[in-house]
Amino acid sequence: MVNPVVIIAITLMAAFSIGIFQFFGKKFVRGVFWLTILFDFSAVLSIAYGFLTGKITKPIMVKIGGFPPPIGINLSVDRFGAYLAVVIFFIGAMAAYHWLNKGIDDPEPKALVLMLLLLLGSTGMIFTQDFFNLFVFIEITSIASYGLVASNVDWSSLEASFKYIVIGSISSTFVLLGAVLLYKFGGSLNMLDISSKITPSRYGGVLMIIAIMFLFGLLIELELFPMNGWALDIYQGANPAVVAILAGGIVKGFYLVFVRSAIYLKFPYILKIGLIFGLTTYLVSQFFAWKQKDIRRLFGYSSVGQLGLLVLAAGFYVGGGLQGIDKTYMLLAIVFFVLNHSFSKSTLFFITDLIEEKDIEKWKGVLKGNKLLKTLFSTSVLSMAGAPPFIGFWAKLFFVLAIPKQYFYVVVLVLLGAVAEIIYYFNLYRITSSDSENCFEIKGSIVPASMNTLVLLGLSFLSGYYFFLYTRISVSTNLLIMMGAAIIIYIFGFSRIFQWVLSLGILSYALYLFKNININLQGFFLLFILVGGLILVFATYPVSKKYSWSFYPLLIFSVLSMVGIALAKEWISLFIFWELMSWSSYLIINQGSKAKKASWVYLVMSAIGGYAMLSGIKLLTSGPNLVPGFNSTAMRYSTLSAILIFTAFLIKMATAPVHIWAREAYGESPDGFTPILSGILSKMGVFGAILTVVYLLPHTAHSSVILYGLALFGALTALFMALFAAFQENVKKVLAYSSVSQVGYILIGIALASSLGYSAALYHTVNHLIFKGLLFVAVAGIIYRTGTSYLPEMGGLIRRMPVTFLAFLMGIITLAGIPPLSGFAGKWLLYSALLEKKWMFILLIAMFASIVAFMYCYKLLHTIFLGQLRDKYIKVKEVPLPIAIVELVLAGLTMAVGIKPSLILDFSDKVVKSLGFYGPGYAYQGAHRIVSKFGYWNAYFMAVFAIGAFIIALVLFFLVKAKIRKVGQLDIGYSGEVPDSPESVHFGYDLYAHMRRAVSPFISPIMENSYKKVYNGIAAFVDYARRFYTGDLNTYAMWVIITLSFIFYIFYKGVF
Amino acid sequence: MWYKILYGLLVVVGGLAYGLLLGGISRKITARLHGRRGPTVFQNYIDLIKLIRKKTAISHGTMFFLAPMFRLLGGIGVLLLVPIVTKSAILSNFSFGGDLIVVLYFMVFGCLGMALGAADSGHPHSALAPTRGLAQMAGYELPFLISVIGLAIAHNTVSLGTLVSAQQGGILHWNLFQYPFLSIAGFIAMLGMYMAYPFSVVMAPQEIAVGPPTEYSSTFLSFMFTGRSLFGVGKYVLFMDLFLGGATNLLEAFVKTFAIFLFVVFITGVFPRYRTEQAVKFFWTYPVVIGLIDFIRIFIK
Amino acid sequence: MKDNKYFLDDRPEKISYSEVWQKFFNWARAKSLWVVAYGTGCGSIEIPPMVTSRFDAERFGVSNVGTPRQADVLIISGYLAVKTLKRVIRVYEQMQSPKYVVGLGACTVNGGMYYDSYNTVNLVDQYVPIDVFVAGCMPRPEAILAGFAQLMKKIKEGRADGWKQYLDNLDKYRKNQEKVIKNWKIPNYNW
Amino acid sequence: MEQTIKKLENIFKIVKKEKGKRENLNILEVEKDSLHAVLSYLRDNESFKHLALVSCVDWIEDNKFQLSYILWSYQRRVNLIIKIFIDRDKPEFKTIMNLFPQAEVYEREIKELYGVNFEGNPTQDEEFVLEDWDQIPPMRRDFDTLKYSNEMFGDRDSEVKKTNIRKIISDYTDEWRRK
Amino acid sequence: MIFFGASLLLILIGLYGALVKRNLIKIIIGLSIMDTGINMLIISLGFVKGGTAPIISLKSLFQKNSLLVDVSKIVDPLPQALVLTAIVIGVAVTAMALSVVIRMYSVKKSIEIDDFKELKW
Repeated sequence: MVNPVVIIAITLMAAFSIGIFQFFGKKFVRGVFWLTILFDFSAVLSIAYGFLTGKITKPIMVKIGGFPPPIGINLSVDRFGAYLAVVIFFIGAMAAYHWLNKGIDDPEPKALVLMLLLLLGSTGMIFTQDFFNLFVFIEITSIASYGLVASNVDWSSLEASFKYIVIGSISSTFVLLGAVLLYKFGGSLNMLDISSKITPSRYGGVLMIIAIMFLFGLLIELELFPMNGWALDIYQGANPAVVAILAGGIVKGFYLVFVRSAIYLKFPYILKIGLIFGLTTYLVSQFFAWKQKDIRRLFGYSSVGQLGLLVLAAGFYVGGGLQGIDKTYMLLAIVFFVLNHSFSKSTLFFITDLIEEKDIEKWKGVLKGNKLLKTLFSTSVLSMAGAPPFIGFWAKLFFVLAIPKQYFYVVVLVLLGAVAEIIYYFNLYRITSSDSENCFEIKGSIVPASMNTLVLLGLSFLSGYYFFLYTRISVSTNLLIMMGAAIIIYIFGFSRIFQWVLSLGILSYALYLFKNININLQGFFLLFILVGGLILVFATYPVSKKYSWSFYPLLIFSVLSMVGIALAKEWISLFIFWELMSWSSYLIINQGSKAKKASWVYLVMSAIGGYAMLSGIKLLTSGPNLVPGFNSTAMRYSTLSAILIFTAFLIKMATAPVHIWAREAYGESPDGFTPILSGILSKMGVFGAILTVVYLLPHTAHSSVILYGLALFGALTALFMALFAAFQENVKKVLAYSSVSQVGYILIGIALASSLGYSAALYHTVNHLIFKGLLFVAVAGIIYRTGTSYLPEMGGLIRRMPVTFLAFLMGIITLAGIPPLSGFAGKWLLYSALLEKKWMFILLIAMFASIVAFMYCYKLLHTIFLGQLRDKYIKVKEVPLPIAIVELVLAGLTMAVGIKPSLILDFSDKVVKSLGFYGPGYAYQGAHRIVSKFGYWNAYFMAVFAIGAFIIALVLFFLVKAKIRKVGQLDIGYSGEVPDSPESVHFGYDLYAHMRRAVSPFISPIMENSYKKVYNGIAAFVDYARRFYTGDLNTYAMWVIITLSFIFYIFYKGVF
Repeated sequence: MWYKILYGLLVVVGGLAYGLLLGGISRKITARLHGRRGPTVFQNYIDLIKLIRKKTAISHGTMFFLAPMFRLLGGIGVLLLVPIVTKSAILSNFSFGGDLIVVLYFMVFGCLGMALGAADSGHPHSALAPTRGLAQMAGYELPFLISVIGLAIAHNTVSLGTLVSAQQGGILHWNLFQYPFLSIAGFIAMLGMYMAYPFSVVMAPQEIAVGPPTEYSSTFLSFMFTGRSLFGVGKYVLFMDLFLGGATNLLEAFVKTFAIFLFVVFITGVFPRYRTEQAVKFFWTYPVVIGLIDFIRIFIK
Repeated sequence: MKDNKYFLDDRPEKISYSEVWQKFFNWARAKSLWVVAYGTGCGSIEIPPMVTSRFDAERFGVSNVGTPRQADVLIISGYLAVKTLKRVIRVYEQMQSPKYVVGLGACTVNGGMYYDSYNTVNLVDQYVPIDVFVAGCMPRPEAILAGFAQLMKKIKEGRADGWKQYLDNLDKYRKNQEKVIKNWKIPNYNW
Repeated sequence: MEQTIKKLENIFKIVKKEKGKRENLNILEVEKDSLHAVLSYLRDNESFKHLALVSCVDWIEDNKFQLSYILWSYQRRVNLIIKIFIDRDKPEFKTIMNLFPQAEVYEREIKELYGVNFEGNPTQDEEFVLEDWDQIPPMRRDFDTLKYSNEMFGDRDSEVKKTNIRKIISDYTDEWRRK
Repeated sequence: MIFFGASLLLILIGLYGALVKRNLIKIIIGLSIMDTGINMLIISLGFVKGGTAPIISLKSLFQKNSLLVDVSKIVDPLPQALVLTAIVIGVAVTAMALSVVIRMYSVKKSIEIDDFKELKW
């Protein structure tokens, strides 16, 4: 352990002796510099290690000059100071390394001096216990940063520097004023001393003014909203290495000083400051960043927003009246926020320097080539945007959980800001991951960014560990281990077949682990996910070659997170895995070559859903119980919370008003993933919806109205999506709408909340997996062979792919619900359930929707398989073997279930009983005869009847048939003309043009357009409001004074 | 069970004879409406015999080959799943409790099969016709479903047998008089179901050749012909069961189905053709509004 | 058509013709004639009146179909250019046996008033077997009906076997056809 | 109309003026080199925006082909025929597609039936109405259709005596020309 | 009290200069004035009317009846120590600002704020 004074002294000495050392040459100077940094870092690390392991328990107090504290200046290193110093020195070292290896603008020794001074100043600022000394260190830091900011080759850094100087001077004026006035009126400069003399009752009058002045000086440095124009200019104009250390380290020092001063001064209105300035800063900068074109300024907005959030958190931590576990959560939230921001943001700034491109649009395709860079960038962006399992996610979660319930609006606003953050961050990600001809070369060393990311990853695991430790949520260790295994798959990126086999292995192992699970709701879905996942992942191999090496790890990750959802016992853990699923599926969808925009919409909708769920969960918490289980309800809020939680599930199911993401995301996602997206992932919405209806809705006041509304939504979804599907020209988009439409039926079943309804919903869930998995897998194979998903380009493939056609036909028959196969039983159950409740209008719409569905069923069969075969497909082969196997397995399943529905219904019965209903509302007779109140349905008889009648017809035909000649493809009665090419006689484009004339008002994308209008409206507004930052120094300074006056006004008059 | 199958075959044969005869009568009546003499009422029999005894036939592929069988299967299915004479062990066929939904879906079976076969022939007209048919189906099914669901809720059953027995006891107990508006909607929908004028845009002779079976010939065509006749009879019986109180003996069944048949023929004989979207719009406005009157009455009750 | 991926290239087999109820079936064939009218020339305008109220061919079981696949009778209505002949041959070959051809007007008999035209085929029965000629320029619908009556008579008696002759003497017909149609672009055997 | 013709006369050399059989029909013969200029003038300055037809006449006796360009003015409701003569042994002329794009089809027809080659017309060698024609162009008067018909399509042994109608017509026209 | 008021006045004048002036040099002058004001304020905080310097001189040690200086008459020495630091820092900031302005002038040949509004929005 090293005396903290030594750190400061040695750094100071080294800094000023560099001027002499430069005569020995550049290398020598660098050596001295690195030695100093190394020494400092190891020193603070040893102290921090001492705190971490518990060897040091009390803050280290150092007297200077032998005077005892109230009289002499002293330093105090506490836990957080030490940690922060480690972070600052680490990032400082990384920034210095980055800068020195940049190669083009080698910093002169002066810059190294300034760098050392900067680190020294900020360390001193953290350590000092004296208000005036604090001012001195602040000034050292500021002057060093003025110089460093000005040191960029770009002349605009001078402008930034000058703005910084002026605002910084004003700020330090206030700090100094506060400090000396404190001395005058408080009688001491020592923090502890003053703290002991101040009681909150003394506030009012002079002390209030002084405290406000002092804290206000620090607030300016913390870049809060109306007075942060200069900070954004620095982010934009200065050298990224300097910005990285400023944003990643120094500002955090100011933050610590601010929080500490507020505590010592016992300032009573710190929460109000947080709520007014912190929250405003957070929201405003998250929205202002939407239309930002300069990437560094965009990150600047993000940094400013994070600082606002931190100030808000500090407000809650210091003045929010938190006690016990809440306080611990908030502290952890703050620590995680700080760490997340420091490491992610500095990485991002390093990367901006490596690419050297400022305009966002020019970042197009940056990440295409470089695997490492892509990993670093994605990790940082994901962590910044709060994606699990990165540290930002846990910070946000702790934060939301810790906020007292009466501040629910804060939760809503913060989550709103988080959505806004996702919007612009992933707009950026969309641009960077899209295809482009641009060629980029990395200028500089990638080591600092990698080191940062490594630390970030380690911290992410640590923070996740802490989360589970503190919340006492139990998570299946097996599951986590298997998720870890996904990383191993990631490493095997060079061999696709290895990845495939490993993925299958993991899924089979999971199935083996959970083989004895109870068949209740969770167990049912668990088996559903694993069996379905295994079958569908089996089919992915041939098509996976088109996609990135991270396809399989993410696939396994998303499937396993679905398992996590099914295994969840509390709402919070459900939320965690829900987010994991959303993010990993987003990353997979994003791999589709045209899916960039689509996946962005999907992510934003998912985020809205996820955060709605989180705020709903927040409402469910009561008192000390911050992790509500499924059974816990806080009666007062339960209607709202049920609706909020339901929003998430509805969005995932893509029902009527929130369906806008579905078409593009399904249509453009990787072909191997679409079956899983449609067959399993959207069923997680079903799972959640059942949970909500069973556990939450019974406690609400208007449950029957809500349920009827849900059923209506479901029915309208089923109808309109079926109608939309008929007018799509892309096979996957047809199936996308079809999926959504089918999920609408399931929603009706859930909303019925009767045993028959649940049976129908569960049956249809499995059935939908069977036939939609079959259809999507077959389509994946077809696209793989033909290379197109555009329907008018296909046709006649029955001649080349008979097996696929057979399977596809069975899938379509099941989809349409035509008797002998398994589709009909689901329809029958659903209609019986509706009849039982006498929901006539829902029944009418649902049945009508199934009629409308025939339109797209025929369209799919015809345009893909029938009609004329094109010349270019004359040599097309049958789909690859894995896909063919999966097709046949699923086709066999639909046939088996069609004859014997009890294969599924046995399971769903158990689920319905475990949900607390007396029985399924129907009875069996001999495993294939279902009897309900209204009649019965004998699947076996129907199958025998249909097959028998078919055989009779066939026999009859062969008895009387004429001499049959199979003619050629183009040999059609064509008015005596000889068709010249298959294309000229193939009818495949816009099959329902005539229908469009009848239904055109209904099929215009009203919802999509209105969402787009809202988005564009907000974007245009924030784009205009951004002009608040005029770039004029006087205006910036003026806003500082105006804000000060505002603060004085509201606090003095007690308006707020 | 075996005797049921035997009688089932007999019903199919009888239904075919009746269906062909009705077709012939329809041609005769239409001719008379046009001021012509028209063919004999047995013309359809002759046509069928000729088609069966054609010497050659062509095939375009597997689906093309199987489609007539599906069509026939659909016809047989519909005919055998609706009870012709209720409470008769033989002539209630294979109907069972819950058959209404099954029949609704089985009706699609034959159409879908034919559509697939037509599409497989590779003739653009054949492919075009089913899209018109499906669009029109989306039109007429709405009023039809309104009437069917209305009746099912009103009588609390999805069994045709129960529906029929609920209408026994006098002519005023028929759904035609109990729920007149539902019946009107249902019968208008039936016109669309027959795909004859004014809703004949599917076949649309002289416009898209002869619609789906453009490429079909000889034996294949004879099967389609048979299936269509059976299908027609099945639908007449279905509507008889739904609205006209079913039948207690065979004679009554003949009379009632013939009455429905005459209704259809007299409408189709005099109207020109709707375009697809006109037909759809028509179905979605007048019959729906009419049907909803009774539907809401049942809903409130 | 040598390189043939769209069309069948097998020569159709000859059909042996023996039935148990020969007469009955011939009667049925005669009573149910489905006509595809190929409007080659001015005669096509005479066919619509044939099925309207005044003449009403349907009372004899004669009715129109829109596709050669289902048709029994092909009406060649009027003069036949070489270009049209190709189409007629194709339509004829796409019809299913038994099939009959009725030639309307003088032009089908010997070229009529276009006997010396450079593009009107003079003797249609060299190229497709014609069962009944209806003379006239143009024949009135009554005449056409009379022609149909003649055709029915022939069918009933089993004498309308043009389709069989066509199959039996396919080479001869083909030779005649290829003489006129110099560049034989239509598929060889396509019914 | 007279004014127009006068104006034309001032600018171009009019070989011959004729009055048509109708009131609103005028026929002008111009030199073949000035045809494009004449047509362009008429189109742009005299409202003859519409090219109704391009036709050809075989004057076998004079060893000439006559090309007639029939124009129509929507405003004045008059027809104007501009005709030129080209050498029958060397049946070549320039296309007027640059003035009237629709002339493409007319010229294609003339090429097929008379064998006049229009330089600059990209589609003139495609088949127009005849398929696989291997004789001399059939509308040339030196083409004997009866002979061709007899050779090609044969003849039924019948009582009808075939006469060469073409011969009769040409005799008649000769007589008419002589008058 | 006069010192107090005067120093506050100086701070406000300096602030006014920094807020309103469009010339970079004038802004720096404003900042300097502000510094001076604060320095005066610091001094004035320790001022005691009629007090003496907080120096215990050697001579006073030998005087019998006043071994120690009258403590209530001593001016507070701490603000004086502070002000020295503050002055140094103020000078450093001014120097830094001026050097930046020199560089800015060499780039754009102007020291008007209106020419330095590139970074915005």
